[in-house]
Parts: sequence; structure tokens; C-alpha cells
Amino acid sequence: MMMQMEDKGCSLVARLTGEMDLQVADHLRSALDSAMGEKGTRYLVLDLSGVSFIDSSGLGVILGRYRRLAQSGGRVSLVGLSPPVKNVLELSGLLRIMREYSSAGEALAGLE
Amino acid sequence: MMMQMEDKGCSLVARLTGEMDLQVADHLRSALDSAMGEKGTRYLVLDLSGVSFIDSSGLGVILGRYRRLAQSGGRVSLVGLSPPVKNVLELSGLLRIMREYSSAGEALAGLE
Amino acid sequence: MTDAGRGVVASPDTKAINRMTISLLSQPVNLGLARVAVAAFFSQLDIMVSELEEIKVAVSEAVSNAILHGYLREPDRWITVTAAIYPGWLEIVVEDRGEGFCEADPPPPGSDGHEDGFGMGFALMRSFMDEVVLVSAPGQGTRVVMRKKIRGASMATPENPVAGNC
Amino acid sequence: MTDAGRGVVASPDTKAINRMTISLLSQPVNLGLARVAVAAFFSQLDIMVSELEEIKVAVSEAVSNAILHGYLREPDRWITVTAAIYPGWLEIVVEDRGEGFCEADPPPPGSDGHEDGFGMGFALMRSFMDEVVLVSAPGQGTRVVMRKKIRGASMATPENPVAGNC
Ligand SMILES: Nc1ncnc2c1ncn2[C@@H]1O[C@H](COP(=O)(O)OP(=O)(O)O)[C@@H](O)[C@H]1O
Ligand SMILES: Nc1ncnc2c1ncn2[C@@H]1O[C@H](COP(=O)(O)OP(=O)(O)O)[C@@H](O)[C@H]1O
Repeated sequence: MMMQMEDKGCSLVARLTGEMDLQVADHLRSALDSAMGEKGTRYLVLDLSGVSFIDSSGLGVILGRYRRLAQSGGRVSLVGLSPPVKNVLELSGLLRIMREYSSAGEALAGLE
Repeated sequence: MMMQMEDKGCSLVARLTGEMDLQVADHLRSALDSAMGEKGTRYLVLDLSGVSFIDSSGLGVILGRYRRLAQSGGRVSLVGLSPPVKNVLELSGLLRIMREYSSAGEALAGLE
Repeated sequence: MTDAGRGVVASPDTKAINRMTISLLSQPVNLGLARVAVAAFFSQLDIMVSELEEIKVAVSEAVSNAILHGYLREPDRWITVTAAIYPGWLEIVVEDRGEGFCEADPPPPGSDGHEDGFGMGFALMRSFMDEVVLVSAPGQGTRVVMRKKIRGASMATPENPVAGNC
Repeated sequence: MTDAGRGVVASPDTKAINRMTISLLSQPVNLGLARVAVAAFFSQLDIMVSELEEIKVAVSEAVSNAILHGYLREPDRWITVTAAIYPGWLEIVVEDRGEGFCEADPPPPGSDGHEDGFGMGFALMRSFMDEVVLVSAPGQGTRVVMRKKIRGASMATPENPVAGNC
């Protein structure tokens, strides 16, 4: 799993690459939490265009960040869902509580 | 394994795609032999740019076609060797008895 | 642990057309291997890529459960994954010899309260497979049998490759 | 069949860091699975792609030999492939319970005269691995143990991925 973070004021754009499963969940969770804590992130934009696989361990990381931000009125937006990843996100109901955008730019615009 | 044949008079260009192993060796051998027999092929150009893997079963198919054509003064030329495929062909000594070209066009020109 | 009875998808006493077993240690680093091996095995079928992706998720859930709940993250225990092709269906069995649970009273998802526990493992397995049978008993380990219908004569052969004009 | 002694690469009694076993039927359609599973397993190492490709060739040769010479193309016999990571080396063991041969008098390559027989199987295994040990006896099956040195602390971890800036 590779991770690139881009700080945009209240928003953090995180670009993930690889497979979101139990192997990377712990590391991913703490990397996201520490970046969000440092920057006082309110809106998290997850760019998953490099993610080829997700299972419930990966969903758990996303849902956990959502819960954390939702407490303080924040939000998680999703970008770049490949068909298999979107399939799992839809089935899990995550796409009912988070919006999908076609690019990080649109996601950031949608937050304003 | 996919195979596309292009008849060029005395020469036959065969474009192979897939993995050249025991699973495909028998089928590949008979497909090449019947195309070569039908067309009276003297020069066989094997375009392996779509071949991602080769082991000694695949080498055996190439060497067998070489032996067949060499009897009547013919030749086998190779095109599009990826690094792993080239590695195996070199180690086996096949590249000492067959020439590699950078394109099918060059291989055909080299035969004239 | 009782035997996993034949269910909706499978007919009894049918012989597998092809079968493989992979044994791996209970380490998250091996999850990718389990998924890749099962997908590579079933790619001999004329199956849709989207179905292979769903099978990978089901395998990943079952193996993750074995690591987390079966072996409580102990890293040196064995998990076996068996994949088999029958005429008309495919089967995956994931087995551990860990904690197990009471079949009559299956624990609710997320019941062990791990952080961010999503509690969707079995739900995803059930969404992506036609039949999921759990065989477990406390202290006896767990066997998850997953079956999926496939089109009848759907074997890919060298003469009749999945995608090809050979 | 005697036990495959430790050789040049391996030190005795070392515990594997990680290990997997895959059992497959003696059908050419399963060759790709054997290669993919072994490559997926070793991809947790910080190993070069070209080395993984060479390992795949070695595995393919050993499994093809088991199918062709061990089981004489009988399609329903088991072949096991074990892959293990030790500190400083990796090991692959391919085992069949087929014909076997006399270790003291190993048959020359291509000795069974199959069409286009290339007789390069063991030569390629030896080129691509640092050590190849054959354990075989007539009627007892064959075990091929292949070992390759790897750089010491070459495990890829989520924190320290093979390619990444996580
Ligand atoms: N292999 C297993 N061994 C022991 N308990 C298991 C196993 N698989 C699942 N369970 C139990 O079933 C529960 C539900 O599993 P699941 O639906 O995958 O959700 P989650 O893993 O997120 O809790 C788990 O919390 C656990 O208590
Ligand atoms: N698994 C095996 N079981 C029985 N005999 C084997 C096995 N592997 C190799 N052999 C014998 O060793 C010979 C040399 O093998 P190899 O170098 O791979 O060349 P080839 O397979 O092309 O003959 C084979 O021809 C066969 O007689």
C-alpha cells in the first residue's frame, strides 16, 4: 500500500495505491489519523484510483475515519472507484453515507 | 495462448500471446505445423511480443519447428522478446542458432 | 465440528473436475497469496472477471476471520484454503483449527469489538457466493464452505481459450 | 527416498520465517497456478522482478517433470509445491509420488524421448537457483529441493513496502 497526502487547508486528499486488506489496515489507519490530527482535517478526500482490492478490513478503515470526522461535522469523500471496489463499497452501504466524485478537484469543490 | 498467423509467401509470421508452457505446447506445435504444411512455409517468424513466460516446453516447440525447417534450408526468426523470455532463450542456446529482430518487418527483410 | 452437508448448489457425491489446496500461516502478509492462488485456479473457468473479484473478497474475508477470530492473531498457525471445480458449481473451503464458536448461537458480527470492526465478513461472503455453510464448535476450529454456481460447460481449454482466436 | 540434506545455501535447523504449501493435480492446466502462487508468496520479499521470473521457470520445470515423467501424464495425481523463506535464503520443494528414478544413475535429459524433448529442465533449474537437490528412487516418487540466496533483511512490510512511500 502506497500513500500520498496533499494538505488543502481544512481538507486532506489521500491517494492510496495497492490492496486495502487486513495486511495494511493498521498502518493505513494510523497514518491517516496522524496526518488528520496534525493538520486538523475536517474533510477527508480518499482517492482510491490506485486501489485494486478492498475487503471489510479496508471498509473498516474508511468507516472509522468517517465516524471520527462526522463527530465534528466533517465528511469523507471518495474518488476514483474501480468497478470491483465500487461493488464492495455499494454492498456495504458506505456509498449511502459518503459521496463519490469523479475527481479530487470536484470533491474539494463539492465541500465548499 | 492466442495465435495469429500471417502468410507472406515463403514466410509465415505467427504472433503468439500468453504463456508458452506444457499446457499449450501440444496445441501450439500442431497449429504451427499445420499452418506451415498448408502454406509450404520456408521461413517462420515468431513474434513473441505477447508472450510473458516460456519454459523448456515452449523452447521445445520452437526448437522442433527450427529442426523441421532447417532440414529444407529454412529458418526461424524471433521478434519481440521480453527480458524474461530472452533470458531463457539465451540460456538455452536457442539465440545462438536463431536470430532476433526488432520487428516482423525487419525479420522478413533479413530473409530476403 | 459436524460435516458440512451438501446444500442448495451442490449435488451429493459429485467428483471434482479439478481441485487444489493451499496451506498458509496465519499472517496478514499471506492474504494476497490466498486471493491470488484461488483466482489463478478459477481462471481456468470461463468466468467473468467481476466474479473472480467477488470470489477474492469472499476468500479474503474468510481468511481474515481465521487470522483474527480463529487464531486471535497468533502468527504461526495453519489455515487451509481448498478450491474445487464441479460440473456446474465451484467450491471454496477455508479452514482453521482455532477458537471456533457455537454453531447454534453464532456470534454477531463485530462481537469481539476490534477497532473499526466492520462486522460485514459473512455478509459479504453471502452476497458474493450462492451458498455459505459454517461448521464450527468452540475449541474445534472453523470451516467455511462457500459455493457458487457456474455455467455448465465453462472450462477454458488451450483449443478453446477464455479469450482467444487460436 | 532419503531425506534432502542441507546443502551449500541452507544452514541446518533454521526455522522458516514464512512457509506455504500448495497441492495440485497433475494437469498442465495447473502449471500457471503453481507459478503464480510461488511468485505471489515470494513477492513479500524485496526481490527483483527478474528473480521472480526465474523462480517461476524453475517451478514450471519441476512441476512439468512431475506431470510428464513422475506421473506419465496421469491427470489425477497430487503434486505438492512448498515455498519457504529462511533468513538469507528461500526454498522451493516440488514433490510427486510417481515413477521416480535411480538417484545414483540419474537419467539423461530427454531420455524418455518425448517429442521435441528439450532436456533442459534440470539445467534451467540449476541456472536459476543456487542449489538443486534431487531425492528420488524408482517407484518412490521424486522430490526436487531448490534453494536461492536472498539478501539478509529483505522482507517487505506494510511500513516498508517493496515500492512505496507510505
Ligand atoms: N474463523 C473464525 N473463528 C472464530 N470465530 C469466527 C470466525 N469467523 C467468524 N467468527 C465470529 O463471527 C463473527 C462475525 O464475523 P464477520 O461477519 O466476519 O464480522 P467481523 O469479522 O467484522 O466481526 C466474528 O466477530 C467472530 O466472533
Ligand atoms: N519428477 C520426475 N519423476 C521421474 N523422472 C524424472 C522426474 N524429473 C525428471 N526426471 C527424469 O530426468 C530426466 C531429465 O529431466 P529434464 O532435465 O527436466 O529434461 P526433460 O524433462 O526434457 O527430459 C527426464 O527425462 C526424466 O527421465
